Amino acid sequence: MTPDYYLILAAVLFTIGAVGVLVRRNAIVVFMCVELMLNAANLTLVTFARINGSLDGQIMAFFVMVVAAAEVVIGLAIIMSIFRSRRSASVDDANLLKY
Amino acid sequence: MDSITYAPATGALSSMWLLVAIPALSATVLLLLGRRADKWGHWLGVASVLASFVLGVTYFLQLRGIDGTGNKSLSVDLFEFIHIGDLNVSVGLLFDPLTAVFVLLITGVGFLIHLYAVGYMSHDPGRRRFFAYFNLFVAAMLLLVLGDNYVMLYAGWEGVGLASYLLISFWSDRPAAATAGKKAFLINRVGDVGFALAIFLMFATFGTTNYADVFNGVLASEAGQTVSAGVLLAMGLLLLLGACGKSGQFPLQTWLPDAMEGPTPVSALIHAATMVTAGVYMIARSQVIFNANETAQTVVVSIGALTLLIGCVIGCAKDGIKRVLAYSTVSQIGYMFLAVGLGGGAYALGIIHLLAHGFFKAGLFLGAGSVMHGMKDQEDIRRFGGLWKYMRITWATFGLGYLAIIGIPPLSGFFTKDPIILAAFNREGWTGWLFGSAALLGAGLTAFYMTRLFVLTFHGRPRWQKEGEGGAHAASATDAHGAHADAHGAAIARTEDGRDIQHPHESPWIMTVPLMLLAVGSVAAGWLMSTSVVDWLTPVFGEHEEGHAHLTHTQVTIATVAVTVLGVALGYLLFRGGTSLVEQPARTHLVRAARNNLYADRFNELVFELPGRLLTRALVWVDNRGVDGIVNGLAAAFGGGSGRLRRLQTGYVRTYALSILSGAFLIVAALLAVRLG
Amino acid sequence: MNDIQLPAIDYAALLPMLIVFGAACVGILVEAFAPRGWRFVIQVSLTIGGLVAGLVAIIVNRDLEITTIGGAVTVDGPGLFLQGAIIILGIVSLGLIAERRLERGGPFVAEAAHAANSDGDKRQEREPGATEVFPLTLFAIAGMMLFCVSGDLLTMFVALEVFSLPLYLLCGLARRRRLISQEAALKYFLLGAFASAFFLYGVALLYGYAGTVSLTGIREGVLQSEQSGILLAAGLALLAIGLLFKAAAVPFHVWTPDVYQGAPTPVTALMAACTKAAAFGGLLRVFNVAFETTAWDWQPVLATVAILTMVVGSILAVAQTDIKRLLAYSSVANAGYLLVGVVSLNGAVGSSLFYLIAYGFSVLGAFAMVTLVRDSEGEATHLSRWAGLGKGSPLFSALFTFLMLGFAGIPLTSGFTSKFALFSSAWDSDQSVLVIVGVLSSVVLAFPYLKVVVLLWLNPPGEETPTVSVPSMLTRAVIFAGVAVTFVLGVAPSFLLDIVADAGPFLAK
Amino acid sequence: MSLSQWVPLVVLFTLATLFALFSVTIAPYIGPRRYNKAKLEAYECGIEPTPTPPGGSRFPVKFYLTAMLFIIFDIEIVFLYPWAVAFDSLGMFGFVEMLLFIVTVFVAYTYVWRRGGLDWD
Repeated sequence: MTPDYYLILAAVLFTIGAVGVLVRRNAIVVFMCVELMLNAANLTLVTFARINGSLDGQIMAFFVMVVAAAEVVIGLAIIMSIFRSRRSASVDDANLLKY
Repeated sequence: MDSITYAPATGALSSMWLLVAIPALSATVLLLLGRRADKWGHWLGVASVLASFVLGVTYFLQLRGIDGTGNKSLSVDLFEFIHIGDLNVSVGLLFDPLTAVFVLLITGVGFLIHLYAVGYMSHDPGRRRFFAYFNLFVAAMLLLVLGDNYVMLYAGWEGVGLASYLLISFWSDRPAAATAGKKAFLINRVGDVGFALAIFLMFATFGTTNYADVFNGVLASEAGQTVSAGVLLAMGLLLLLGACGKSGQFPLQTWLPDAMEGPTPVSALIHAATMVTAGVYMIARSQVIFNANETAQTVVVSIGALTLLIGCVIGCAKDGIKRVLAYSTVSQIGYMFLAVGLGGGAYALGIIHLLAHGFFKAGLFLGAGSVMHGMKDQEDIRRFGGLWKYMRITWATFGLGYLAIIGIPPLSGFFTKDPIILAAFNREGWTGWLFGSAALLGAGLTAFYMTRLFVLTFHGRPRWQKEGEGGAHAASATDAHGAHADAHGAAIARTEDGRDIQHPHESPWIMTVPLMLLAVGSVAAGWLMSTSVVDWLTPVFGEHEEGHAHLTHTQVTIATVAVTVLGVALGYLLFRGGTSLVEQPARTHLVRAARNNLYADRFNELVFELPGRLLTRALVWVDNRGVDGIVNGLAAAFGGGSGRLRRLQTGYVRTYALSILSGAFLIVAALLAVRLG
Repeated sequence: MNDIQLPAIDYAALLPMLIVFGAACVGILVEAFAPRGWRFVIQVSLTIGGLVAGLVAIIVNRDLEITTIGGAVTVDGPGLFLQGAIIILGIVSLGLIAERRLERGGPFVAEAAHAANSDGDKRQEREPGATEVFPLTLFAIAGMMLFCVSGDLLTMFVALEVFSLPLYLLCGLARRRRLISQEAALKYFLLGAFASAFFLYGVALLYGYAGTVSLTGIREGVLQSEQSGILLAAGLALLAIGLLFKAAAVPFHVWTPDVYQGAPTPVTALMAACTKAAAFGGLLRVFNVAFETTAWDWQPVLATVAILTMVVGSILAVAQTDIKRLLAYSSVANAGYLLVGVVSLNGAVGSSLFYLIAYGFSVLGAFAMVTLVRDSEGEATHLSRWAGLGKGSPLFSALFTFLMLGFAGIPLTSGFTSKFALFSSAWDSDQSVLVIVGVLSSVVLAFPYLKVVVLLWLNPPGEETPTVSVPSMLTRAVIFAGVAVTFVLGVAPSFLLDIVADAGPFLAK
Repeated sequence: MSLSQWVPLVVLFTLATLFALFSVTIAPYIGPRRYNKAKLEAYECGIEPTPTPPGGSRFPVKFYLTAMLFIIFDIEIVFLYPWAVAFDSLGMFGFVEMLLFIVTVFVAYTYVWRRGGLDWD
């Protein structure tokens, strides 16, 4: 099995994530889609590490995971605080700032 | 022409930065001290300009002391302003004969007008602020003429624009003043774009913005064809765009008449004598660039000729005393553009006309201010008449200015305008006839509308007395008045009933003394200028070469004087009996009483006025709708486009994400296309 | 397994960042252990002390040019300059963050998680605000510093997140108008995370292309790689998107107006000055070091983005009715001008750096003045409320007018010198089209600034004109710094231009 | 890697963007806006999540806080694995660096501990 398929899978995941950000309304789900995109990037990194025969890509994946986790925590905190104020986690309801 | 070098300044001249620093310092002090300086601030303002004037005279004398062969262009490098990569702009000043005459004009006339303003603004609560801006203007204007590179010129350029904007909207509670200020600023910015691009182009072509290096580059390229003619043309036209914006030339002229909403000393100093001539200065200073490209010169001449005619014709149609003078300024600057566009010896002619104009136009504006001061800020010449009995000094000085501007010998306008007309006629080819005729026609029109202005204001039946015909007049007078009276807040109450205007009075000495001095200047300067100043300017513009001649000097002089006299006669005949007010008298016996005049009027109307009026109306329409329309339309387009685009910012995160994703998609696609295509 | 080569670490080169990170960690310990009443004083002195120490370390390092920790960090002239710029601008904006006189307890709230207008929220209304903002600011600043000297894309990504995450939080901590503050935080966070995912995917593709993520490695990889050019193009594009998002370039600017308006004004100021410097530091480094050799490919694309940014930013600024939104769009337009510098590559690095400093100080001054106009609801940012302020508060209005004139690029202000320097070096690098568009758009952009000036001086005051509050020395110092630098750089910019010129090009070895 | 393999990807990306563009633009116009409880639930599976506390449908915020703290401290461990694997070759240098790393994590931990993040009540 060639590693290329992993690359294609990653690209598909990335696209699904990007589209998900656009079409979902729940902030948590939107955020999960972003995580999907990050993980697609991770998969790409690891695959290229395999193709290139170097470890760098895998180490990078570690860093990305940690950063992503930190992002999750920050994101959850923000979403939670906005949910407590508005009783809604829909991104479409956060619409006071415009024009 | 040989290459251009500037000698380092020595002696007193090495301190020429003081010229700019003194008024700038005074402006800072006045602004920073705030109300604490209210009592004496105006005298500080006057003193700083006087100090600059004295310095200017000192420098002038030093420059004169250099004998014939010595380098009369002295520069001093103060400090490095911007140095990045190849770009090196220093704060450097240049004092050469051209600068010298400008410095004397700015500080001399500026001093007189400052003095006048002490009286004129005496009732205004914002007098200190006014003087601060006024000093700021003088500093910026001096920087403009003293700079030894285009960036300095640009800095002064923007500075005078800013001061002009502040001063036009000085009485900011008047909507008209605020609008006029905004308009002036915006139209000037349009011109500034041209100027800025010209500077970038210069830098890209010659790697410098110093006058000497740029000019030498142009000269070298003429010899070696290193710089394409297109680049030089673009440079010239971009500079010209800037000059047109600042000097109120076609098609950017509309802001200048509106700028009269500012206090009269401002109109006199900034919008007549000095700032609006900055465009002429720039073109004269950049003569090397314009000389190198004939097309650019032709464009300058055409714009000058066109503008001078537009200004004259519209001037005939306006009734506000300052409006007429404003259009006459537009038209006179047209003459100057015409002159500097002609090139060669005509540069000096443009400059001397500029100087003469500085004197008589400042005098005329101050005279107009004096009239308005005595007439409780009435501005409509149809409501004046017979004022000569009440304000003799104003009448006499205004009269001298009037004779000077229309070019009656031996006053200054004759000596300066006449050679320009001659030079225009003697341009090569058929264009010489065209531009010459335009200039000649302009002279006639100038005589006509200035006569109208003068006669209506000072002679004939007084039309400001109410004589019981009542309400309508008083009300409309108050209306016209109300918009202009805020400066003299106290005056409003007294003129509410329109009665007080029955006693016009002469202005105080502090206003009349400058008037008299300026009148002396208008009378005496002409002859002086046409000889010695032209010689004085020779080191800058080179020797005047006699070109080929369509007409001789005598022929042109006779033609000019004839046309002028014709204009005066026509104006006098038409308007000696006054003019109708907008509000036609309702009572029939008044109509009957006027009948004798009426036939004459109708005849005049058919034969002389109607075609003229149609043309005038058309031009006024173009002026208001055309250019203004484009400016306003552009503004509206930006505003509307902005308002509509704004709606794209829906506030929905998902729309934003869509924008980002689409942008991402486009960028990826574009890069792939570039990479693979 | 072979022995692992331990990377050489030049601690001197890292010292500025270590100091700031260290101060931030100490700040957290202070939060944990110091008594409540003391925290504010300790935090402010610790933060300022840390930043000043960092600045001193940078000045000591000024001639350093080194790549260290196995290529992760490249300390060079422009990098050090950017670090210094970020620290200085950070110190100045700290004056706004620490201001406690304008609003009882400061502009931040103790516990932002309380629902707006709930009982808990009312209780904390009069309490002093969270002092966690200081370590958060320090982390953000340290992240920005690292971002500017990253030698590889992974470090850059980590630094990007390190400075973004605290900013997301800071955005949501406003004491007043909590709902829009939280909304700003949510929008900034979701879109920021979205953009950083693009960035990361770009990094991954470039890794696949060049086999390394170090900037110099990619530069060499461009010449040698056997991989498909698609990987390079797509990777470069996605990478650029992440950077352009932070720089607020059209069409990635969409978050800017909302977040600038919703965030507490001190944070907006921090973002407008420091984040902009960091984002452009990153952009300049990436394009000058890694992709200089492929400039022909990306220059037209980036030039288009620059044109779009200048045009859209300036046109949209015209119709704004809120001063913070207006400044946001002006910041978008200014991003466009800076992009002109990026497109011009090495020729314009120096003038871009200068522009960042000049713009940073002006914008800090402007936002500092925005915090002063208040009514009972907090800051009154709607422009209609500013009408006629010149009557009652001439000094305020005069200073604000000066800053507006600076933004409009009138000579004798830094707005003129910086634009002039930037545009002339861009013109020199044959980007004349961009310069023309830039000059034209700056004319359009003069309208909104002028509108504000007219509003201040010429319009009659409204029914309830807000008052201009008297701030403490901190905000005064910020305003003074903003106005003074705007003036000094407008009159005598050469000293800074010399420094910028000495910084030289980015280290590309 | 050959170029042809990427073509489907580009096509997919195009289609996906077009689809997203289409659905986002069109949805407000044709889509009905009937929110129901299930739609607004966090995981949108269509069925109600099982145990909801009586009197309200939300978990106490403490659960979220604990979850967040767990995530952040848990994930730091990821750095310990490669260190442990290469411990021998890294030697003292690696040990010191890792100590420093743990100290920074510990700083965060003290903050959480002192500010009551670990207390349930």
